[in-house]
Amino acid sequence: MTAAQTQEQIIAKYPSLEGKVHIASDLRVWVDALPASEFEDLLAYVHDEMKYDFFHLVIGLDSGENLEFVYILSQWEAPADNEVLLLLKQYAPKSNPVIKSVSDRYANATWHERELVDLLGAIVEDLPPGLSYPLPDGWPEGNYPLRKDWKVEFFDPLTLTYNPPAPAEEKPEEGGAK
Amino acid sequence: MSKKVIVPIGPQHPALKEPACFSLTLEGEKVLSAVVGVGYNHRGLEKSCESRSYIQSLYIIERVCGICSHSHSTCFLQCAEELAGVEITRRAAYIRVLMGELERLHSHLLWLGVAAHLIGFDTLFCYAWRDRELVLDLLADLGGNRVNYGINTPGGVRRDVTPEQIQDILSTMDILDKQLAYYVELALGDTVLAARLANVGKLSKEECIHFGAVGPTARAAEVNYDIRKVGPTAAYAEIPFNVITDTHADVFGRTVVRVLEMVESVKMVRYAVANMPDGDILVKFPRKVPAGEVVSRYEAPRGEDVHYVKANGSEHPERVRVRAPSEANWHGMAHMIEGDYLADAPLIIAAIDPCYSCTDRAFVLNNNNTGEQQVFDWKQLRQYSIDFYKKEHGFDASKIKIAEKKHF
Amino acid sequence: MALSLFNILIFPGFLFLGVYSLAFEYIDRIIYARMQNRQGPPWFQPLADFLKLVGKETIIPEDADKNIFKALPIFAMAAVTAAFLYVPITGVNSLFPFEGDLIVVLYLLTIPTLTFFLAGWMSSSLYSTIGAVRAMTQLFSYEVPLFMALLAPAILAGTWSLSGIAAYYHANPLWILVNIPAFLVAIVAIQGKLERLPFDMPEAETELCAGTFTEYSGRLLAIFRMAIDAELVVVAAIVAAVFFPIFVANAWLGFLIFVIKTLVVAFILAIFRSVMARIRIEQMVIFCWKYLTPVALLQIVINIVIKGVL
Amino acid sequence: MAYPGKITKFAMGHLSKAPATRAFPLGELIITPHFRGKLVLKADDCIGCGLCERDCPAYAIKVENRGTKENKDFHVTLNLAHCIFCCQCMDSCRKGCLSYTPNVQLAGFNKDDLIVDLTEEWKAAQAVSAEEAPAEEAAVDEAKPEE
Repeated sequence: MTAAQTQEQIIAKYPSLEGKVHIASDLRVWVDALPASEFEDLLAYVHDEMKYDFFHLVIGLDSGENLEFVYILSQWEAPADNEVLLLLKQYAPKSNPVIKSVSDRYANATWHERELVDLLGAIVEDLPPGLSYPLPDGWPEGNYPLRKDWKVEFFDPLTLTYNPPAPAEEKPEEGGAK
Repeated sequence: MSKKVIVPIGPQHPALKEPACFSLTLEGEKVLSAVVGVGYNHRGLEKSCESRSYIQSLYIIERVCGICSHSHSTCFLQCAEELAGVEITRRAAYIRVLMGELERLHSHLLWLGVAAHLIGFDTLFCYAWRDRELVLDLLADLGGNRVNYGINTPGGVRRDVTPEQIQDILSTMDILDKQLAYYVELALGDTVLAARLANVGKLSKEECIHFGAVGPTARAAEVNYDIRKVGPTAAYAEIPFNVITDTHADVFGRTVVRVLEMVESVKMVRYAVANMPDGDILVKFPRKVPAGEVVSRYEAPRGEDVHYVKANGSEHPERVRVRAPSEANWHGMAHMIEGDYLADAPLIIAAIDPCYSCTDRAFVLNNNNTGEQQVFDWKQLRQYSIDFYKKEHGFDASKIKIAEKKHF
Repeated sequence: MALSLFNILIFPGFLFLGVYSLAFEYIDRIIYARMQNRQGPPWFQPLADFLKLVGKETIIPEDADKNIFKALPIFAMAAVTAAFLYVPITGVNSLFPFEGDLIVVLYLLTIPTLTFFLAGWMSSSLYSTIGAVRAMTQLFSYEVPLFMALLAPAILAGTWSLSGIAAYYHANPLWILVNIPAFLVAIVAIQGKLERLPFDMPEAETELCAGTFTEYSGRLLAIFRMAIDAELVVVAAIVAAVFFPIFVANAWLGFLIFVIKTLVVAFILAIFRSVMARIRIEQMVIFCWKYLTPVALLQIVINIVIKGVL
Repeated sequence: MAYPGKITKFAMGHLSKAPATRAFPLGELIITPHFRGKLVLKADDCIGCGLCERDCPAYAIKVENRGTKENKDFHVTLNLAHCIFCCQCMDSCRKGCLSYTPNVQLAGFNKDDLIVDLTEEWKAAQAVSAEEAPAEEAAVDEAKPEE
């Protein structure tokens, strides 16, 4: 399936997505961020009907108000060259970042979703039980390193506590791991 | 009598030189179930990229993995260059492919050695690593370092290939050709090796799809999937090569795939050297990259490498996500180990050519609950050993003089 | 009396065995290294390793029985040293030959394996326990072919004494050609006895850390290592005495021939070790019972028939 | 044909060959001339722009002005413990005053030894070469600062 066909097929099924499906560089189809409820529908269609059955990964993003999740999918029975990647997005508000696990459709999604839980504080429903990944045991609750407001220099690795300065104080300029 | 024992392999174990924990439930020598625990060594690469410029991030990304450093840096740069709308010159693309294939050679030779060592075949291990040195010497000469070559830069490559280096490459390839022919013969023809490798760590084609396996692991199960073909980047579209697949779907198949892939890589290196176009190696790359997001893929020696870069128009990337090939192959690990023997577990783990540094990339942590670290420096260490010998053996070692190292 | 004491303690007893086993380890390691195109250790490396281990702190696990834990390496070393006294060195005769010493030697050589098992079991650590069980499983598979491979020449010689066997084949050197299958079986089984590749499952380092010796350290481990080296010498000496019937009356020349013969055995063992991958324990059991034992049995049958015909 | 111990002949052949490894501290250390080792600075050309510091991914190189605003005295210090030998600073430097040497044996017993002042090092090297070099070259070196 070429990128154009993929775009057509998605828009044909979901007319409301008109203008939200972009083709970038011939081999990538991006779909703009959708709320969790719409996303579930689209994913089911894409997986079951369009046979986008190979899951590459899910990327968590902090986009200010919301957390965004980018799902990279492709077709297993793709032509031997020039494979199209379909990139779906969903978002959830930071105040209640609940998404549904896709591990029922894509078995290899579990670890990537655990990473979302640990690093971004997403709440993934129906995630199969297992070890936490990738942060260590005893990691303090409420510390999500990949969120933009979490700064590494305020974290004390010896006591495992996060000590942000009082809001009035000026933030230190220097950043990054030393 | 069926007494079950849980054997931990890792985080510290002689078979795994890197931290990961596999809890194997054994019945006799058979593995009933396996729990894979990774994430022991987080380095915060993705987070630290966010506070660094693209040039700085490149070197961070290059150090995601020591073995496939070129793959990671190339993949990251493909993202950055697509975002900035920069197209690299053909010569630069060829040099990237040349480095990529040399890297594949050294990675696969490394794997062959490690796998041989894990089944106690140290002789093969020594030969494979000896031949790997030849490739590393080439890489050091071309790039400037043995593993993190640092040849990539935004907009092209940093070093050109000189005619003398081409001569070196060709003569090394001649030696490797001979050695590889021997390894092919050995891998296919040694019964003891075959007895250890065959029917171990089975992962069928359907399971490969189910668990999302990539690279030689998948290709060993007849999955014709190679990013160099399905989504060619750099100069891969111009260079002819065959995708190697195998029908065994076990560790033996993975060995065969890797060994034959090396033969293929040698051909590709020869082709790249012979057909290298003239021209510049570098185009100008802006410091500030326009906003946008890009996903890029590259066939690392271990499989498909996916990078995602989101730019916000500033000097720093907004978000970088690295999906290293090992991370994709971990999912099927527990399934592969279950039902096999304990003796095979390290081999199965090694057969995906796992890279723990690729898998663990998220955060710097010094998990020391006491809050006190005792790191001995040289003098304290010496004092400690002198005290120890005095106490235990009544032997005063403090009189022994130690030659001080001369500094350059 | 004084001479006996000298024989037991210095030559060819304890001290010589120690020095010679270190030299043997060096030879084994250097051949192994050179086959792998490596530099290999310097000549003093085995001694340096031994001294280093002796100087290290000895750690005993809390759950282990301290006395047995400490005694086991000494048992192993003692058994091997005792076995060495019945092996011919300078000539046809060993130090204290008697009818039936072959059986005694073989049983004395089983003791180290038993101590390995006990050492692993007593350490009460997971890896040691698995290694111990593997050592035991392995014992049951190689011991039978090894015994039969050594008993077959004895049947032909009509004596159960190592010195007697040596003397017989010295007198009738051509009969040794009959024993070639037994020699091959013995060489393979010895690899199992010495826990060397391809049969080093009890201490397969990439699976079980150090297997039975995981919890051993310091001077206890040093003695164990020494016992293993000495076992290599003793086994090589037995093979040399039984299968290489070249002896001379002159003691010094005899000793030289002994050294050459054992070095040949060491060379063969080192090659064997270099070219094989470690096989799995169940593969080893199958191999030993399916191939080695029948060959050894066949050898015994052949020898009995020949003996009857003679 | 498949049989066990297939490597035997090949391995036996190596008994007569010279080993591929070397006993490290003895013998020669062979390093390709393109190998990126410790950095050296040509301090005269340095204008203290700080581009190297800006692009260093490991924050290993530091440029500081120890003189006054009018009479500038730039010192470039390199923390060898942080340096990852990527030599990006070399590429970033507009004046081309940084270069690498094949010197890779940099380990020491003391952490403080690892922080080196490249400017001082260059000056010391200049002083040594001025002593050793014939008078002509020394004259050329002395002529430079006056320009």
